[in-house]
Parts: sequence; C-alpha cells; structure tokens
Amino acid sequence: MSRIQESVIIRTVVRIMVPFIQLFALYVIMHGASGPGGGFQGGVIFGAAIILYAMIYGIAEGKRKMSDALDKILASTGLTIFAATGLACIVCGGMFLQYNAVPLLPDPALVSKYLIDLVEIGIGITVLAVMISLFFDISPPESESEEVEE
Amino acid sequence: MTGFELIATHLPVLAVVVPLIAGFLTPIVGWIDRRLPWYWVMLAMFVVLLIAGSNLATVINSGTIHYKLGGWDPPFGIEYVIDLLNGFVCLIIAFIGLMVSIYSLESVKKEVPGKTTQFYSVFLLLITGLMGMTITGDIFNFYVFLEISSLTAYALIAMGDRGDGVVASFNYLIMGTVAASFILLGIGYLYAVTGTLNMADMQSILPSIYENRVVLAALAFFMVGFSIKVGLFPLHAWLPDAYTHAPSTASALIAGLMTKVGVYAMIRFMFGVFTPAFVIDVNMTEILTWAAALAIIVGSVLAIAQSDIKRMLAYSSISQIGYILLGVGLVNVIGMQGGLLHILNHSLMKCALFLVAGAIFYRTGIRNLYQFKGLGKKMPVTTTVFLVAALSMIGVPGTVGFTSKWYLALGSIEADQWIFVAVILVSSLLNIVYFWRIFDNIWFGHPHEIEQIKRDEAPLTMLIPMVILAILCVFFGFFSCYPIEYIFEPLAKALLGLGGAP
Amino acid sequence: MSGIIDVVYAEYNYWIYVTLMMIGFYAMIAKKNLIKKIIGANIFQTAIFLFYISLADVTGGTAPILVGGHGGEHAEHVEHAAEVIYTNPVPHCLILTAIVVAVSTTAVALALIIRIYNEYGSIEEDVILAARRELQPEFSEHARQKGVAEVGEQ
Amino acid sequence: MIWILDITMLFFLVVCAIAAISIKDLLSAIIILSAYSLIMAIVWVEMHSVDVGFTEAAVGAGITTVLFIATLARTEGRSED
Amino acid sequence: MKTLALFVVVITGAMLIYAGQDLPAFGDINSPSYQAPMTQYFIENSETESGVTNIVTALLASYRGYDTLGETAVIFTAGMAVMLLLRRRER
Repeated sequence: MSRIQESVIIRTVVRIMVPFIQLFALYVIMHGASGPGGGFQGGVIFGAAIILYAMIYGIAEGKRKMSDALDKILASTGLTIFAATGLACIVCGGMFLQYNAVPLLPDPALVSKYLIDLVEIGIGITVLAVMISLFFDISPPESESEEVEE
Repeated sequence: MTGFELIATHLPVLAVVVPLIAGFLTPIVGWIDRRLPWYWVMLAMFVVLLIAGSNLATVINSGTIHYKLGGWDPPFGIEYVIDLLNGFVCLIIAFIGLMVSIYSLESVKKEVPGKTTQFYSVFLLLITGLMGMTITGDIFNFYVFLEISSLTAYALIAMGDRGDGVVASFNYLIMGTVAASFILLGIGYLYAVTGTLNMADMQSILPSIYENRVVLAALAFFMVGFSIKVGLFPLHAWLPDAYTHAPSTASALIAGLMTKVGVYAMIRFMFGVFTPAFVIDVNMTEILTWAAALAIIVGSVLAIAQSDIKRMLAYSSISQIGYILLGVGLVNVIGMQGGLLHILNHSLMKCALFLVAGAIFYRTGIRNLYQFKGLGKKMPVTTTVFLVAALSMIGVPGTVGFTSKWYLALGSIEADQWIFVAVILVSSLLNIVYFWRIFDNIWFGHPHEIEQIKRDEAPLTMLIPMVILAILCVFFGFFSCYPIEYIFEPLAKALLGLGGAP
Repeated sequence: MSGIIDVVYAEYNYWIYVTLMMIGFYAMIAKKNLIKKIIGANIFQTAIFLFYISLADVTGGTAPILVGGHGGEHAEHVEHAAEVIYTNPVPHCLILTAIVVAVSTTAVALALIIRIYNEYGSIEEDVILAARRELQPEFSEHARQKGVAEVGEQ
Repeated sequence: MIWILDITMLFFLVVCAIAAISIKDLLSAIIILSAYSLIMAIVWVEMHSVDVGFTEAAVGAGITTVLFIATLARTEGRSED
Repeated sequence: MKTLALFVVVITGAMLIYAGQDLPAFGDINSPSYQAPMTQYFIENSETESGVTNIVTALLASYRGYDTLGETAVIFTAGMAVMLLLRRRER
C-alpha cells in the first residue's frame, strides 16, 4: 500500500471519476456509428476505469467489483453476441454476418445500423472483460498466497 | 430450403466458426464440469472434420467454392475460396486435430494439471486460426488468423517443461512477431500499388505492374516472413526448442500442422497472389529450392547429433519441410505433386512420431533415446507405430513416404537437377542412421534402464489415434494413386497455370 | 516552392517510417533485455501502422465520416459525398484490427517475461542462458556418453 | 496537413524511439514509449484518421503502458543495455 | 550479435528504401489505392448500404465484419493465453 493509494484526495477523486469514465465509455461504444469510436475503444476505456479503481483501491477490491468468474463469462458473452448475430443472419437466409438479410425492420440499412450497434456492444463487452483480466493477471499479487506457482 | 440445405450452403464459413464458437464456449463448459471440455473438444473437432470432408468432396465434384462473407461482392467484402489445395489442407487440419484431441485426455491431465479448461479453449482457437488462414481468400483476413494461430501456439508451447518451455515460447514469439510484421508490411506494399485485398483480384491486377519494385519487395517480405514461420533452414532458430519443450499434445499439433499451414500459405502467396511466371522470373523458386536442399541436409545431420527424441524429431522436421519446399520450388507438375503429397505424409507421420514420444514420456518419463532399451517389450503397440512412422519418413516402399520421395526425385530429374536427387538419397540414408539408433535401442538393447519389464502399454485413448495414423501411413503408401489422381495432379497443374480450373 | 516541399516531404515521411521500423527491428534482435525487445516490437509495429495510415491520407481530404447529420434521407448524403474528398477508409479499418493484434501480442509477451523472471530471476538474455546451462549440466551429453559406453560393452 | 508541425512530430517520434530503446532505466523507457504512442496518435489524427488515433491513444498510450508497468513491478527495473 | 543485427537492419532498411521509390507519393489523390474501385465504392455506398455515417465503422463492422470477429477472437485468445500462463491452478 503506497502513499498514493492512501491519499484521501486521490481515493475520493477516483471514486467520483470512475462512473463518469464508464459513462463516457458507453457513449464511445454507442457513438461509433456516427463518429470516431466504437466497441473496441469504448471497451478499452471501460476496462481502464475499472483498472484505475483497482490500482487505487487494490486488486482484491477490484476483484470484488469484477470477479474472475464474471470476467470469463463476460468475455465469452461478448463473442457470443457477435457470433450469434452472424449465425442469425445465416438462419434468416443471408450469408454469415449479412446484416441486411435479417427481416427485423422494413429498411435493410436501418437493420444493418442496429445490428452494427449490437456487434459493437459485443466487442465492447469482450474487450473490457479481457483488458481487466489481463491487468489482474499481470499485476503483482498482493499477498504471498496468491503468488503464481511454478 | 430445408435445414440441411441451409447448412450445406454455409459449410465453408462453418469450418472456421464452429471451432471458434466451441473455443470461446469452452470456459463455460468447463465451469459446468471439469471433465466436460475433453468431450466438448472431441465433438467440435468431429463436426469440423465432417465439414472439411464435405467441403473437399464438393470441390472435387463441382469445382471451387466461393463464399461471400456478409454477402458483399469479392473485392469489397471478404471472400472464402475453397479449391483443391486448401480443401485438402483443411481436411488434414481437421483430421490431425481430431486425432490429437482424442489423444490429449491423459497427456493434458498429466502435463498441464489444473488448467485443462483453458488449455482446451486455446487448443480450439489454434484450430480456428489454422482453418481461417487456410480457407480465406483475403490477404488481410489471412493476417488476422495467422495471429490467432501464433498467439495460441505461444501459449501452448509455454505450458511445457518449466523454464525451458517459457524461454522457447518467448524466442518463438520474437521471431514470430518479426515474421508477422514482415507479412503485414508486404500486405501494405501490395495494397499500396493495387488497391485491393482480395487474392484473386490482386492476381489479376499484379501482372500489369510487375516491373514495380514495390511488388518485388513485397514478395521478398512474404517469403522471409513465411520462411520464419515454417522454420526454413537459416531461419529455423526457434523451432527445435519450441518443439522439444512444448507439452506432447501441443508438440504433435504444432509439428503436424503449423508448419504445414505455413507451407500452404507460401504456396498460396507464390502461385495464388503472384503468378508462377513472375516468381520464376525473379528466381525466387530457384533460391527456394537451394535453401530447401540445404535444409534437408543440415536438418538430417543435426538430427543425428541429438539425444532427446523430441529434439531429434524437431530437427528432422526442418529437413522434411525442406522436402516439401523442394518439390514446390521445382515448379514442374511431378515435383509439385511430390511436395504436396509430402505435406500429407509429413503431417501423418510427424504427428504420429510426436504422439509416440509423448506416450513414452507419459509412461516412463524418459525422453533420452539412449534410455529406451527394452521398450519394445514394454510398449509393443506404441513402438510398432513408431516403426511404421519412421519407415514412412525414411521412405521405405509400401509407405506414403516412398511415393512422395519418388515423385520428388522424378521431379528433380525432370528439372535436370541431378544434385537434388543426390540430396534426397543422402538424406534418406541419414534418416536411416538416426532412426536405426532408436530401433536398435528399443528392440535389441538390454533393458538396464527400464527396470521391471512388464507390458505397460499407453492408455487406450492414446493408442487409438496413434494406430489410426500409422495405418493411414501404410494405407496411403499402397493407395496413393487415388489422392494423386483426384487431388494432387489437377492441383499441381492448376497451380502452375497449365490448364484446368483451380 | 510548394512543389519542392511536397517532393521533399513525401520522401522525408518515408525515410522516417523506415528509420522507425529499423530502430524497432534492431531493438528486437540486438537488445539483451527482454522488455527492451518488446518495446522494440511495439515501435516496429507502430511504424508499420504509420506507413498504412500515411497511405490512406489524401491532400485536402477529410476524415472518413460522412458530413451531414445522420441516416434517413440517403440521397442527399450521396450528393454531399461527391463534393467532399474523404481520405481512404480501408487502411484505417485494417490498422484498427492490427493495433488490437499488437496489444494482444504484447500482453502475451509480458506474461511470458513474468514467467521467465519467476524461473530464472532475471530478464537479461545472457543471464538466462547462463542459468539454463547451469541447470542442465550437460545432461544430454552425459547421458549420451553413458549410452554409447553401454553399446560398446555389448 | 500542416507540414511544419508534421515534420516536427515525425522528428520527435524518431527521438522518442531511440531514447526508448537506449535508456537503461526501464520505467523511463516505458514512459517514453507511452509518449511515443501519444505523438503517434496525434500524427494519425492529423492525417485524418481519427478512429485509429483514438484507439492508439487508448491502447498504445494507455493499456500497453499499464501492462508494461505492472510487469516491471513483478520483475526488475534496470536493463544492462 | 550487435554487428549481425546492424547488418540485417541495414539490409532490410536499404531494401525498404529501394522499393519505396516506386510507392505512390504521399497524399496523392491519384494513387492506386485511392482510385481503386474498392475505396470509391465504400465512400459512395457505405451509408446507403449499412446505415452508418462513419465509413470506418461501416467497414469494420459490416464489409469487413469477419475481420473484426477475428480481431475479437485475438483479444479473447490473449486473455486466455495470459490466464493459462499466470493464473494459479484450479484445484
């Protein structure tokens, strides 16, 4: 526990900042269709928010917010959303990932727009889960008992 | 449209998507029950094998399959193209993958304890990467899947012998990153002068700008990149350590498949992106044949000097890759057939040999081949498989190795390169030398090392895939005419642009 | 004047990419420290990305985000598209993918470095090599001599 | 494209790259690499590639640096070359 | 090692510069990659076909959506690989 981690100012600022960063991340994901941004960038920013939290409040506290099991499930979920979208297109008679084959709305371009958003969300979920898990795995364990064996 | 027809249209993409989905669902499957992932992987690999077989059958019966991903027309979207070449490589990937996955049950439990779920997830992603690299008709998509297969290979190799495995994996990572960066640079160069990423489209645009130096540089970058990936002789530094120290399942998979897919990519880029005329014109094939000949000799000689069986097999892999590239570099139909047949031969026998090495290690904990004395009585089936696969590598008549070496020799004669015939003969003799040491130890050695000799055969899940592979080595030795007639001959002609649709 | 600047500028750009690539490449081969190698890999890859991005740029172009509101009246926007010059979006898309690949490779490499440090207590290549030699005191060589001796006895 | 700015940026890139691979203190090297990524991101935005610049700023200058520093915390901070 | 590295690097760099002379000029609107049918098609049709104003997003998620699936798989692979390397064993 370093001096920075004990500083009240930093702890408070981080606690206030994290929701805003996450909100911004969601904005970036959803705004990918009409401006710079997208699932990947948004996912990284969302992951960075939780990483920031874990850096200041400690890995254990971070893992309370984002457990390993949840992490694994989220990583799989994101990819499942993406692949399921692709397979749904096949079921609707199109090619793999042919969004405009899905007869959801009369205007195929609009269907495509919404499915692109869905896909971006899927990417975002996978990316945020993996980024957090990368940080948790690579950062130094806090106690001896967590030390990697081998 | 019935459900069956619906699936039949989408088989090309399903060959990649099935292992991908299975791969990222493995953590969830393993979370339900620790023992399930093995069945899950087998199921996925079996489905992939069916898909790959059906794809190849379609190609043989009705020609090349084109699949437009996302429904976009080729130069705009990504296209999947399955012709004889990648249909056949896909079948090999799926088949070897299934065999190794059956084998993996006991071996993974012992060598990667407590991490089986992640191991199987990465295993399936490796298959995904290799499949994707093979089927794609888009050079950037190729790069993405190349990276999937590389990352998984790094992880699998690092799971091997404690420190050595990690260091080997790191060295491979550095070389692999250089290779991938070179390939990315080559793709960028080609894109800069053609404005397309589709292989077929690129092949039609390139001939008009062959005098452009950028094209030549791109070819050079691709060749260097792939040479690192396949471990061609001067750039093989990562290969022996990686093969030696990986867990036996991973060694078999990587030795049996990764380099083969690298060779496939080399062939595809030389003849499917550039044209044979250009590649011959800039002497790339000649350089390739000489490098391959050097690799054959040096690999065989270095293999003799090894005492670790996996390291010996790794060096012999270097020389076998040389055979394949020699056949490809000769650019005549017979030599090309020999090279392509050798891809089949090498995947079957090298996979079998690594599986045998793994099985011996599993039962006895020995990898030093001077301690194998008396093993023939202890593990008769395993050692017989070893004998068959080794004979196939030497090229004894009646095994598939004989046919491929025969074609390679004929091809060399047709190209008026008698020196390569000599190289093939010398290398076969060297093969006999290094395998003879092991035969001698296994059957004729006095059993000092393995204390109480009683039959202690490898578990059934390990034996079945090894035996199947050995049987196939012999089967294709006698019936190699069928694959040659249906696959390799039209394929070789098509690759060299001698008529016949690809 | 502007013509000369353009010519010099185009060449200068290209020289810079090549220099960056080669700095990274050199670090990957020659540096003994494993983290330095990965830093080099990052520089190498980023320089290649820079090459792609500069391919995409067009003098007087603008970012490939269509000007004018959002979806609905498509016809109007197509007209817009004809007036404005957009830079080439294809390399951007490719590089977005490639950046992700690069960070994945870096993460795996760093995990490997941590494992190497846990095993050998160093991240210097020559120290690790020396440690490996010490850990295996010619095991294979010794075993082979032993094996050869036994063959000789027979 | 403002060419003076661009030339200066590219020059800084080379300086940063050389510094990153030659400084013996690894923490400094990593921070310089982060600066390198940030300059790269600016150059890309200036070349009208906003998406890629955004990504590089988030990934190259952000996550990669965090991962590098986390690694340093578990290994050692000095390099022999 | 250092001299060898320097040698390799100089050779590669020389090759890059040799080849670079034939590359299209920087910012040239007539470069093959910009005038290619692919680029023009994307700029003209991406909005009508995919309903997205950001062409890069349209490319990333729709035209080359499959690449992006691969990219996401790469990320997932990296996560899995690091987990495999550094996590403690399950018991």
